[in-house]
Amino acid sequence: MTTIPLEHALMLAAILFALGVAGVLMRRNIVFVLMSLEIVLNATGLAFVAAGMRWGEPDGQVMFVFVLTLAAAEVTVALALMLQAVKHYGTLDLDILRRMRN
Amino acid sequence: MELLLWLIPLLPLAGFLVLAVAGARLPKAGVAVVGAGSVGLAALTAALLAALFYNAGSDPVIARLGPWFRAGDLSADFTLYLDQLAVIMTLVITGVGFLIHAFSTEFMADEADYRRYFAYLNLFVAAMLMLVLADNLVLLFLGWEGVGLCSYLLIGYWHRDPANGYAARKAFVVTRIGDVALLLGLFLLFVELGEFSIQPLLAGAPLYFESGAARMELIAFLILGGAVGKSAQLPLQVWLPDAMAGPSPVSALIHAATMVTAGVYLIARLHPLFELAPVAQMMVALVGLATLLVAAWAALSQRDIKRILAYSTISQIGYMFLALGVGAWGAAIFHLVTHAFFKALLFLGAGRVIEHMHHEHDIFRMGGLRRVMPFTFGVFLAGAASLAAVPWLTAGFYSKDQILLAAAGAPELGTLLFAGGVIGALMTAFYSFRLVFTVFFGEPVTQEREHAGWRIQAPLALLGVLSIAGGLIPLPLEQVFPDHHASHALGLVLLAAGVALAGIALAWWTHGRRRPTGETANWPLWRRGLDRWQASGLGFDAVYGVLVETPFNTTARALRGEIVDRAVALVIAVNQGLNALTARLQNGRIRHYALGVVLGVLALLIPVVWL
Amino acid sequence: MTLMALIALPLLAAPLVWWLGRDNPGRAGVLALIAVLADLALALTLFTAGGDAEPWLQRWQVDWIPRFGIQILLAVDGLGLLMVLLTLGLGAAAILASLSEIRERPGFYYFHMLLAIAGTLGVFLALDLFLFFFFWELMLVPMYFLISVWGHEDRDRAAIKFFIFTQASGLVMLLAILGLVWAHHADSGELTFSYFALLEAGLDPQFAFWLMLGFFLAFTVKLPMVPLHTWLPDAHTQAPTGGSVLLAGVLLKTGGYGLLRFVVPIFPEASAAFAPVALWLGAAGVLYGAVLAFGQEDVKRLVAYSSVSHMGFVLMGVFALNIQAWQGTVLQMLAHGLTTGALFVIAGLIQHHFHTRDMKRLGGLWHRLPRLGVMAMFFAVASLGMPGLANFVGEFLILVGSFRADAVVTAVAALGLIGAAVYSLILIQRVFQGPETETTASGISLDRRERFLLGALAVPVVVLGLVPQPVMDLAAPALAVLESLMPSGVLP
Amino acid sequence: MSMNDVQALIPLMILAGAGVVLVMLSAFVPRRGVVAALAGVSAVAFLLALLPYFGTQAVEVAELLVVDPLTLFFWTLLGIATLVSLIWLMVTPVAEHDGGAERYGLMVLAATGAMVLAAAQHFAALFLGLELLSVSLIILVAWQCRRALSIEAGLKYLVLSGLATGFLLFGMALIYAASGSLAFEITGRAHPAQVGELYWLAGMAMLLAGLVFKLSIVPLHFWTPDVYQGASLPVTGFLATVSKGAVLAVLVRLYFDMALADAGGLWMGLAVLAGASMLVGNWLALRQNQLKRLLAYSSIAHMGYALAALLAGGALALEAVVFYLAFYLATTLGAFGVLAVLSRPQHECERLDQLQGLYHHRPALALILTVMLFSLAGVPLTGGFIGKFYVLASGAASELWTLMALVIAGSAIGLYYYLRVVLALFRAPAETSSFRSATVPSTIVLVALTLVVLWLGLYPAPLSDGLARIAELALPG
Repeated sequence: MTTIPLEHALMLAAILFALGVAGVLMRRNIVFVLMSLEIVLNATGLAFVAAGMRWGEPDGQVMFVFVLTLAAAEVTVALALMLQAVKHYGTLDLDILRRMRN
Repeated sequence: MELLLWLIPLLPLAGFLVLAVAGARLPKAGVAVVGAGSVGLAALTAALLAALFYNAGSDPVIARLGPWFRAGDLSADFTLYLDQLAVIMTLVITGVGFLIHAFSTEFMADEADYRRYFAYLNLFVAAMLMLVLADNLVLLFLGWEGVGLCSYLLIGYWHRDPANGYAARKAFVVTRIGDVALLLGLFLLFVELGEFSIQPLLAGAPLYFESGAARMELIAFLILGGAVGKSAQLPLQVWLPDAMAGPSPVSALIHAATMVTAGVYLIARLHPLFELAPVAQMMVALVGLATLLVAAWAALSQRDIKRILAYSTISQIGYMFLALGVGAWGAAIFHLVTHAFFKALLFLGAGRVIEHMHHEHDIFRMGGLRRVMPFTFGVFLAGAASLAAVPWLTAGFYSKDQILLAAAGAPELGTLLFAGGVIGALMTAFYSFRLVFTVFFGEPVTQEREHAGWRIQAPLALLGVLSIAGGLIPLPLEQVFPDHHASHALGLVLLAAGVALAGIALAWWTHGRRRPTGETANWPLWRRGLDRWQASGLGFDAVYGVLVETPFNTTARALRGEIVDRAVALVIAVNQGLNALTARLQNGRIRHYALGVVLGVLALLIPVVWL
Repeated sequence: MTLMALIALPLLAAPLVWWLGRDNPGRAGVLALIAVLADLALALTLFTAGGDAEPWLQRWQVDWIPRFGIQILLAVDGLGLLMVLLTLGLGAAAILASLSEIRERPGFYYFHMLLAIAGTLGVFLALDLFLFFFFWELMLVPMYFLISVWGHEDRDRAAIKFFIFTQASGLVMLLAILGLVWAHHADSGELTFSYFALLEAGLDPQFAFWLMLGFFLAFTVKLPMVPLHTWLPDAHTQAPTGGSVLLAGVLLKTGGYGLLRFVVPIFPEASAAFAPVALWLGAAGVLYGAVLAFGQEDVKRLVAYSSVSHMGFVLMGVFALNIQAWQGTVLQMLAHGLTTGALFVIAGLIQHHFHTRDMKRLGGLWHRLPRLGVMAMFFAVASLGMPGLANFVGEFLILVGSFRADAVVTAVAALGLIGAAVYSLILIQRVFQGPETETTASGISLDRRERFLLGALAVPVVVLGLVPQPVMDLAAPALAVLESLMPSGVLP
Repeated sequence: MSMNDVQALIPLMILAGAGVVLVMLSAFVPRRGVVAALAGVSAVAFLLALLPYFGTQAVEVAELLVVDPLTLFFWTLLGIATLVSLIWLMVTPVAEHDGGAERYGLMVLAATGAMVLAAAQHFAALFLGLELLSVSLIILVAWQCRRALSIEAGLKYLVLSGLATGFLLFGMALIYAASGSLAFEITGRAHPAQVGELYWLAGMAMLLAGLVFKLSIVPLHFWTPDVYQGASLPVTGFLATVSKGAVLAVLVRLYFDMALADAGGLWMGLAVLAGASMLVGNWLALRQNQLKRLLAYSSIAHMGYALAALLAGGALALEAVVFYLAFYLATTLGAFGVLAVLSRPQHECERLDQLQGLYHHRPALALILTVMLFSLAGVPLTGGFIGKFYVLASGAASELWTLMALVIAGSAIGLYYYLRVVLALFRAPAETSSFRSATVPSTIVLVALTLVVLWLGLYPAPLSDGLARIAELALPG
């Protein structure tokens, strides 16, 4: 059985994470931003699993489950807010949501 | 005797306090009694004390009242010191001062603010007495500043007119420049010798300093600075001509009994210091010489009767400085005394003239007053003769003669000093009699006869007598001053006498026989220019205006907005700018905010990776 | 215990006055006055106190924040007592000066007045450095309210400026206090803010220099020293009369007091090293204040800048580092409090009666109000340093002392005496002399209270000028301690 | 799980249970009053349940949580803050259609998360507590769904806090990868790990970034003003106090358990961020007229001061941070309370001009607000003064002169805007202005808070002595 070196797994997670962050920074559509956030969270999940593997402990996987739960909860709230936002602002463009500023 | 000594300055001071605090309830007569009476009593006390003093063999009297302030090795006490010099000064101040007070009781009778006038006058005399009687330099400085203050108050007595206020402030500020020099001189003395008491200082200085030591010279120069300010000598003479703004008796007081003689007294009092500082002492002589010439020259073209007298004062004090500078201390004091007599007389007389002419000051609008004011003419003539030093007849001649002879006998520059003095004497005689001839001779401009009560006539008459005969009063000063060996060459005496007569003759030639109108319009340009230059007191005011006054005013105005506040404003502006900048970043865009989060992560990551 | 009571009395009276006088100006003022006078009587009992180690007259202490070794440590020596008396005397004067001026929310006004007095007393009595700092900051707050609520037209800006200047510099001092305390802690293992312990702190010379600068900054902002003075003209000008009196008369003194009490004794070597600079800064203040005072159009601003000039002498006096200068400093602080306080009262009366402080619109007041003219003349003359009046003795001693330290800088500063003559007399000229203007043509007269107030301020000016020795003797033991702390070779 | 563990969890269980019950209950009981009362009772019950722990030894719950004196102190503090927030929620008028009974349950749930955070000594607990807190808060922020601003604020908070959580989690994963443990102390001990020091440090950096996001440390502060403004006043108050307090609490534990003071680069990074927060926060607030935004900016600066105190390290730093938190909570709650009391339905008191002349109409409220503002500004007599003293004391003890200079600069700038508000209070009122009067309960709470702030400023000895003991226990040696 060949194990994937820790570095490689973490590198992959980091790349995924970076992609997610880039998505948050660049997308204007709420839906895509939320999806990017999901990628960010899942990248961390991957990192946890990889780290857990290194020590041969279940902790990493436990954390992954927690992360998934969070992601679900967050998306639930996010979607509800998204609907309201569409109602008030008539758009999915996050850049329009800037009534509050200096 | 100690008590009597303290009574002398305290009596006028008490007069001041009574007038200041309770005077509002006094009638005018009461004010006059308190005002003149307090000084009169002081004069009587002084006379009594003088008698006792001479009787007791002229030994110095020290009167301690109590400590003023002491800190560490510094002490300044309320202690008076009476010696031969102080006796003479006290007698002059109280005597002449009383005559002026008495004159004022009638002369100023129409004045609404009679009380304020006498209060100031009393304070003036008290301060001057404190000055000459002070045992230590701090107490002397109290009197020194006190006379400055009183001169300010009295010059600006009619303060509704801003010009008078200006003249008053000018007097105070210009003399204060000298005061600061004096103060620094005192500090240096104290730092070197650890003492403010005059007698120990004078005794200690020769032991401590070699003759001509740099510090000693510096001290003497600084003291000279103070004397120059108070006595209106070059280059601080500019305040005195303007000091005419006050009532005429005030001028009499300032020029005769108090204030301007303070500088002469100071140098005479501290003469051992100057003897240790030959350069400074020579400087005294040169200042005196320059001043007497400059002021006399300026007096030649004055049209205002009081200004002529003012310049003459500056010039005569110049003679005294000349005497001090050549070490003829006694001659300086002698001239101080005679000058006090005739100058008080001249100013009081001028006051009479001006009042009679309904506040006209221009001598060219007067004339022939000899006929309508015979009494005033008589005493004025006595004063002017004394000022012009009419030989052998007048007090002024004897005192001035002593000075000229002393100058001639000076070890250095004697010829120059003597020659300058003689030229000054010529001019003095000329302008004195230019004044007399213009005002009292010629066609009368008015037919109104003078009338004066005894309170005016008596002081004038007394002063007239003193102006003539005052030269005969013996002034014993041998315990204070070292002997001075003056030249007694008869030729020089004759020269001086001749010069005075020549000056009078010249004045008769130009202003007695002929009657110039004072009109300058048809003069050639150079003569008009010269006249104006002379009349302006040789342009010192203008120069100081450009060098000091204007820059100061401009600076003050330029700084009014507070340059330092600009720095504060800059700080504020920077913060406001940063407020605007940071607030701009708060633009509401989620994506920008997210970038902030990423930046924050990087800010923590980068030092971790790099360090 | 008297010491605590001294601070507590106005502190406790304050809310009472606020409540009882909430809409009755007369009652509020009189009650506040009674409180201050009672406190003054209490302070006078300190003369009979004794028994503590020289030079201290009385000491009282109790733990406050033991975590940091902070105590409520109050002690008074001659210097402190003089300052306390000045505070209470001028406090009473400030209240008297406010009686007719303050009509709005009088209770609240006198509440702040009493609070400011209590805070200042605390500053003069506290000898735990934390407690000192506490009071130091505390006295700002009521003063801020006095300016911002009852001040003149530009009060908001002035109040904020005043507060920021003094508090920011105060925080620097707090940091310096903490640096000192921790250094002492590292040195001795004892964590304490007690003045007496910190006097013994063994400090690294360079560190001590920085700490000294921290204290110096806070004290010289308050003093104020040029160029940190710009809060002062604004605050003094905009404050109501009572506030100006308190500010000029008392609050500025906390700066000079702090320098004498803390900077010099705790950091003698650093002070000596810094003295040449401080002397020049003082001289700069003397001249700068004098020039700017002359340039003003506003009566109160003129007096405010004259304070800058006078306090320049105080700075010089402290850093001349010899007994004459210190004695002079103490006297100068008292004298300046009295004369400048009185001049602010006069300026306040002018503002109150003629509704302007602009000298272009004033003139000829002497003819309307001869008594006011005489009093103004008296205090202006005192302020320009006339011998026989209080300021002279102070300035003379300071100059003698600083002349010993550095003759050149003293010569420069002495020019300030000329400046003082220039600005004091121009004030008299422009306000009281000359012809009347439209503004001043209306006839009014001073009431008895106003006359009494000015007279009461004049008496101590004369007394201090002629008989300053008792005051100097009172301060002498404290100053002798300073002298003994100076490193050898500094004193001439 | 032993009985001992269960016992330790009783207070948490009370809160968590109450939260769930309240959320469900509000679906059936439409009356706000009942729900509000129950929520209040649960908070009080939580506080009462803490009583038995005082004076006992530290209790650990399965590696995840620890109940030691420090935790107890935080719990008490946060519990009281929650209670006061609930009261403000009650007294702030809301429009009828907003209902809002659920909000009490949500707030209690959020508080549960906060308590978990404050007791966490393990990354899993940290994560769970943080997310319980965050998610509940997001809903609370966005609650007034008829207000567009609320929705906007909710979305901003959700997206940004999601992103921050991502970093936090990734950081945790890296630390775990490097050290093999998720418990604070063990990972901390593994710190100079031979293998993955870089992982550990990078992970720590990301983790800390995720945490200081919640504290609004510059430059992760951008969300703060918008969320403060969009949320309703009592929610903002809760966010500013309980949420920040809990995160600060866990940060304190992390900092000391993991000996972060020795991680040079991290320390430097945090110091830079702290300094930036003090300055930027104050600059932002300078000319702000929107009171909630002003308080948001001021909180940025204050968290900067607190972080600076923490960075000083040592027992004194711990005491300083905790004291700072205590006064800050009391003060902020007081300030928000006054605003809440003055608000009207759908018309919150949030602009500076709405406060103009308050002293003339409601002197007591004006004075209370003045005390709070002075406390924020660090003026003597108030807790804020002692708080700032603590910060400077700890900084001076560690000779962090640069950082302390920044504290002073920040405080000086800060004075300006606090005084601006105070000036407005005492200015003559505008003719149109009218002010609600406070109800009795809110007056009592406000007065109590004021007294606390003054007590902290005048006689902090009891608290400071207690904190010294806590620090001694928390940092043996």
